[in-house]
Amino acid sequence: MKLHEYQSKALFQEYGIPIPQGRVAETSREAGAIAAELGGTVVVKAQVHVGGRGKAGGVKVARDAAAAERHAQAILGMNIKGLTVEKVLIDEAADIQQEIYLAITNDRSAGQPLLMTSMQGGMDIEELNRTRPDAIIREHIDPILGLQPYQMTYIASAMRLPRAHWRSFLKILSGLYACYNKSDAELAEINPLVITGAGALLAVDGKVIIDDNALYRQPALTAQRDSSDEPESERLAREAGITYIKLEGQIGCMVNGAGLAMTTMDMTKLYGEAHGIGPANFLDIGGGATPEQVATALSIILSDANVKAVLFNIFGGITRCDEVARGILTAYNAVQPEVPMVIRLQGTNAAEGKKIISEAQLPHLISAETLTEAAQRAVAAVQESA
Amino acid sequence: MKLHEYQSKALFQEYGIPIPQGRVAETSREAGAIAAELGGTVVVKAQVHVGGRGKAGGVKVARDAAAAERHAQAILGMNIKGLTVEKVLIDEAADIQQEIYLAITNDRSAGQPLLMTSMQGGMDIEELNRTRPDAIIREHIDPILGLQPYQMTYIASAMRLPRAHWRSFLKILSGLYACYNKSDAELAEINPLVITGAGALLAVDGKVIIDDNALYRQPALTAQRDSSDEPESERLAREAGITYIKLEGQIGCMVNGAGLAMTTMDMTKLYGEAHGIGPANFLDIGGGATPEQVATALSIILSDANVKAVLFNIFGGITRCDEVARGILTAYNAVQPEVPMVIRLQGTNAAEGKKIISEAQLPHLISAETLTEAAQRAVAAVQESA
Amino acid sequence: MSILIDRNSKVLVQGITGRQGGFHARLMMEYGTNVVGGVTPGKGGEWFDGKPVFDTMRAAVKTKYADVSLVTVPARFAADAIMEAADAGIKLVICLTEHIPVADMMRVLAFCRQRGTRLIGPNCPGVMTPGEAKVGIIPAMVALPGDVGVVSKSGTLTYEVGFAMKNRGIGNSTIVGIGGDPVIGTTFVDILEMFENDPDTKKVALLGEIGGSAEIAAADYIKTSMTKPVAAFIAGRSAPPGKRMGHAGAIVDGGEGSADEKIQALEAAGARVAANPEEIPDLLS
Amino acid sequence: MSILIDRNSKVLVQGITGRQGGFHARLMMEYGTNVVGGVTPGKGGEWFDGKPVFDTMRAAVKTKYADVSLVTVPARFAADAIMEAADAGIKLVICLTEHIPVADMMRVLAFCRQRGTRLIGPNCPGVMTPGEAKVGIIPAMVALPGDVGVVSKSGTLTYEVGFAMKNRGIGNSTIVGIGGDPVIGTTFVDILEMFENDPDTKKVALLGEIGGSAEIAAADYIKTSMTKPVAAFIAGRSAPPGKRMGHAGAIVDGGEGSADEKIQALEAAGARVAANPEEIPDLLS
Repeated sequence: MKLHEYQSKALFQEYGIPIPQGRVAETSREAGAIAAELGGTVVVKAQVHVGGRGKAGGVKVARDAAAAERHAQAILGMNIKGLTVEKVLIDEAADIQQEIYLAITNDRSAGQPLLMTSMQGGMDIEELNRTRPDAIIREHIDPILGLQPYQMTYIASAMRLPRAHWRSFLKILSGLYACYNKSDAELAEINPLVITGAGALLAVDGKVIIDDNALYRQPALTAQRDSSDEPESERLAREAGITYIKLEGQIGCMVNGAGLAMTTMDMTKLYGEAHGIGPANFLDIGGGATPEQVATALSIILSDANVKAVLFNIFGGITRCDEVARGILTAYNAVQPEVPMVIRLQGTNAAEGKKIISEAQLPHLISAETLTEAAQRAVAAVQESA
Repeated sequence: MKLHEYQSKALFQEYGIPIPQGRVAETSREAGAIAAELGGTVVVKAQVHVGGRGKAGGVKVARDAAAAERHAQAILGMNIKGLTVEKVLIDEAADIQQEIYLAITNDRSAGQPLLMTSMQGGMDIEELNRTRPDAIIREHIDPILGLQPYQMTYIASAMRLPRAHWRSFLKILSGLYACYNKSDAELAEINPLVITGAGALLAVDGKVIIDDNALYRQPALTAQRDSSDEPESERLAREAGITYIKLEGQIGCMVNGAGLAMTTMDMTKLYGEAHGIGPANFLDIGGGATPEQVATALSIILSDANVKAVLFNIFGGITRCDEVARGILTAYNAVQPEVPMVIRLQGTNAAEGKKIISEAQLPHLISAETLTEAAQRAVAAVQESA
Repeated sequence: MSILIDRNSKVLVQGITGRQGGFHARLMMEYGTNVVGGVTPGKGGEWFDGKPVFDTMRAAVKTKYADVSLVTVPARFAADAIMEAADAGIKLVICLTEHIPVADMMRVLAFCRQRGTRLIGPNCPGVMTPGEAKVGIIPAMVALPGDVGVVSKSGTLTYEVGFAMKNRGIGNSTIVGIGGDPVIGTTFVDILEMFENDPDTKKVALLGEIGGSAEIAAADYIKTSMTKPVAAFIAGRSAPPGKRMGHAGAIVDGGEGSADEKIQALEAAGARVAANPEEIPDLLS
Repeated sequence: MSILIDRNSKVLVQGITGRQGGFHARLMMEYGTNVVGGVTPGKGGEWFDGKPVFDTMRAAVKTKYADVSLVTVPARFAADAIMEAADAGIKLVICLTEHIPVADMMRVLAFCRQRGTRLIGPNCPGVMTPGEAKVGIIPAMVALPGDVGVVSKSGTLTYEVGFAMKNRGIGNSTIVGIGGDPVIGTTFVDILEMFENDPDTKKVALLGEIGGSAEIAAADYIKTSMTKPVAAFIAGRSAPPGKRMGHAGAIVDGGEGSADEKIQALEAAGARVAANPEEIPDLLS
């Protein structure tokens, strides 16, 4: 779960990391009032879960409250990479002498937290990694022991941070690790961490992503979820315990298992790409899906107007194909789809499942033996519908 | 630093461990009022830093407030193993079905925390260890990882705790470990942990000892120090940064280094025991003692009326004997002792030190070359003074 | 022969009295796996299909010698269960549980390394040596005994490929599901190395997916150290970047971990990469 | 020869710019110890008596290869300093610092064990191989080169005994102060084993005190595994129970750890126990 910039920075502050004075606004008038209250130059920043908002015009400097209100009006409602800006953060502008990159993330290969920092802040880590890999200091953290003081000294020394800033920086390192650790974060990033003209350190921008699997023990963070930029269909699926991700193609996919779901998408693209046909979604109904869940999943798939055919690919392992077949019939009756549905059942009780489907003699049902055949038939069905 | 029972139990409560209702009183009237407030049968318990108070009559059951007041009157001011009772704890009496022993302590040999528990509670661990060693479950705790849930299950299972109590017991285990760990305790002991007739678990008696070296980071616990049973001289020494322990003999000892200080005591006993002569104190003036500290140490030694001679044993390593000699002269002039002082200086700058002492030509000063000689001369000086 | 498990492996099931744990324990026993008992805290002394249930792994291992443990407990208890197994001296722990927080897994992995315990998973279908034993949920019907080793991040995709091989008369030495989580106990490289050293494995199928760089490390290993032929499939060519495709680890992030990048690396290392997993049997012939 | 250190040991001093650290670093260099540099966070790039000062142990070890580290920093920073040394690859860390909380030491010790680093101390006078090198605060004047190994919990008592030997013309192979804290990195048994295996050590003096059971373990080792004669002294026969005699570890608790108990065990093991430490030279002749 991604936190917005303003949420991330508020979290940092709880861990003793200094941040600029500022507040979030949902209207331009509110933005103006906050700017007036802060006084002086402020920055108006779009709060959206996407990178590159600066280039998209979502970040503006304002010299006074009137300018702040004007900028907020322009930014609120702006569409950035498909997301609508619903909130802006009004922060006092920092007097920036130096920008530092600082982040802690999970290193998958090492199975350990990894701290990365650089005196070349401001650009994102991928760009930094491409252009100045030697300027990044990387330090693994023992997941049991945590970040030790001697490691912090090493980091400050290795990155050649001027000594005058060590004390403040070490406090920020220790605060950021505590924040990452206690929040079950996948990523806790300050970029830039600014050295101001007055010699203070300030987290000017921040990004925190919380491990979805740990949300059960992070009630305060879970309560901060902002679903406003989550598509309605994905939210419904999430609430029903189904993983669904909307894509741009025409073939709705319903599959058991994440790897097979991706593969099924890939097959529709493999056979459909030449004809401009591809997957409309990722959907994993999981291992023990009930007929109700199958019905919900089918409604969600069909709520996408692009969908011209649905492909069921079920490889029964623990999942029994006869049960899935009954689920499909229930869903069919509940949803009454008007697009063709290709059904491929394989594995445990596949024969019984196929029998149930064929005996139901429903319109628009096409059966297939293999994944290849199923994908090809779904592509053909879309072509016929055109 | 030892906490009193009432302080230990209040600390347990902070970590979610259930304790009996109760409060501490310094007068019998107060005790009666607390008993009246609690209602029903109460226990009146002397709060002193010493074991065996029950056998000494320091724990009494009272059926009503009047009885509680009577018992408190008898117990307050009582002398238990040399300590005066200044406070009593008035606790509601528990309906005891079963007594459990439970403690976490530092295992010196293993260098790890050790949890010990037994269904044979009530007696102390030394007695338990002697009479029912097989009835004690011992579990080491990884000092970095802490007590893990699977270890708690193991403990409950291995000690054959009835299943009905597992949930409460596991909460207490985890609370006691957190208490031990976060308080820098050397010992956190609940004895007995009681299973009541109603099936609840209750920490009826408790004992916590905090690591003196960690007090700097335990301000809340340090503030609970009760010096009332600490001899005045030991308190003065502690505040001056000197380790002093009063003993029963006649030879005041001033030594640099704890091991040598003990050894010097041992030597006065070795040569004096046959004549009823031994050490009056342990005193380590440490490595870099100033003349002022030497003077303070000498005053403290001489504040003990039993002292008939003082033995200085200084083995100069980092400590330079000439500096110590000057410190002794300063102290001598400040304190004007009237008992003989045997001075043995050895090691770094010993010759200069001896010269300084001999040139001062002070009365009552006896010099010695070896530790043996010094001890023998101190014993002889005491004999002469008799 | 085979890797990791065989008919002699003695298996304990942690969570055997649970719905999932019990169901799969029965299927494993039906398959011939030597399940020697189970563990459920608070249920020690009970019996499950003739096998003793213990309160703790320590008690179970003390009473019934065991090699392997299968963890089937819910996510909140799984990290503790794995550590309990490692602490009790089990050298191979297979964890099916999904949705374990990554922070827990990192701690667990460090602990397992200290104790010299190999962890497979979490969030994996387990291990099967066809005709000998299975520890996990891989269905019996997807594989025959044979000489192709399979290692995979995914469950049902593995069944799909196993089944495609079976239909062509190709069998498997051992099938290992390593799981699709970001932090896992055993990687592609670990298993490739075991297959390379296993005399009964002649060829290997590797089923990867987007996210992370484990397949790149596998390509490096194939290039530098493998003599046996490898056929591969990478799922997720059609997945958009920045989105988590069901598996917690399946996300292309900052341009890293894409299917194309992995396919290129594997092909450059000499592996034959299928565009369609049902072609894997052809690539193995 | 000797144990632990000799003229070739390359030593880093952690806290070299501090008052204590600098004072003893100079004395060590005067004695002939090969001090290659020091570490003080925030003072990297400075010099101390011609030796480079680094911000971190990692930088120091990278620039100047070193075997041994001496920790002289205050108690609040000492645990971190020891871990830093171990993490930087130092295999022998000697810690003089007193008053380190036991909880910190237990963590540090577990860490050192993971890294394969031997810790001596804390709260110890260090190690001296007379005529070759000293790492710590043992005064040069208390010992001659020779064949008696000394291991002790105490500082000044060690000097007393070393000096008594020197006055009788008896020299030492190595003198090791293991420290008087409850939890220490290296025990009597560890050092006795090294002396037993050191061809240049012919006899051993052991100086113990009340508290704990390390001397009982030493007696067991002497009984079962030592061929070389051992003379011993145990301080604290006159100490009252339940009182901490200066050293954090020197306390007779619940009847355990008394001097008499230790003396009996050592005598039963065949060690010769002196009633007066100045008699140790006699017991060694």
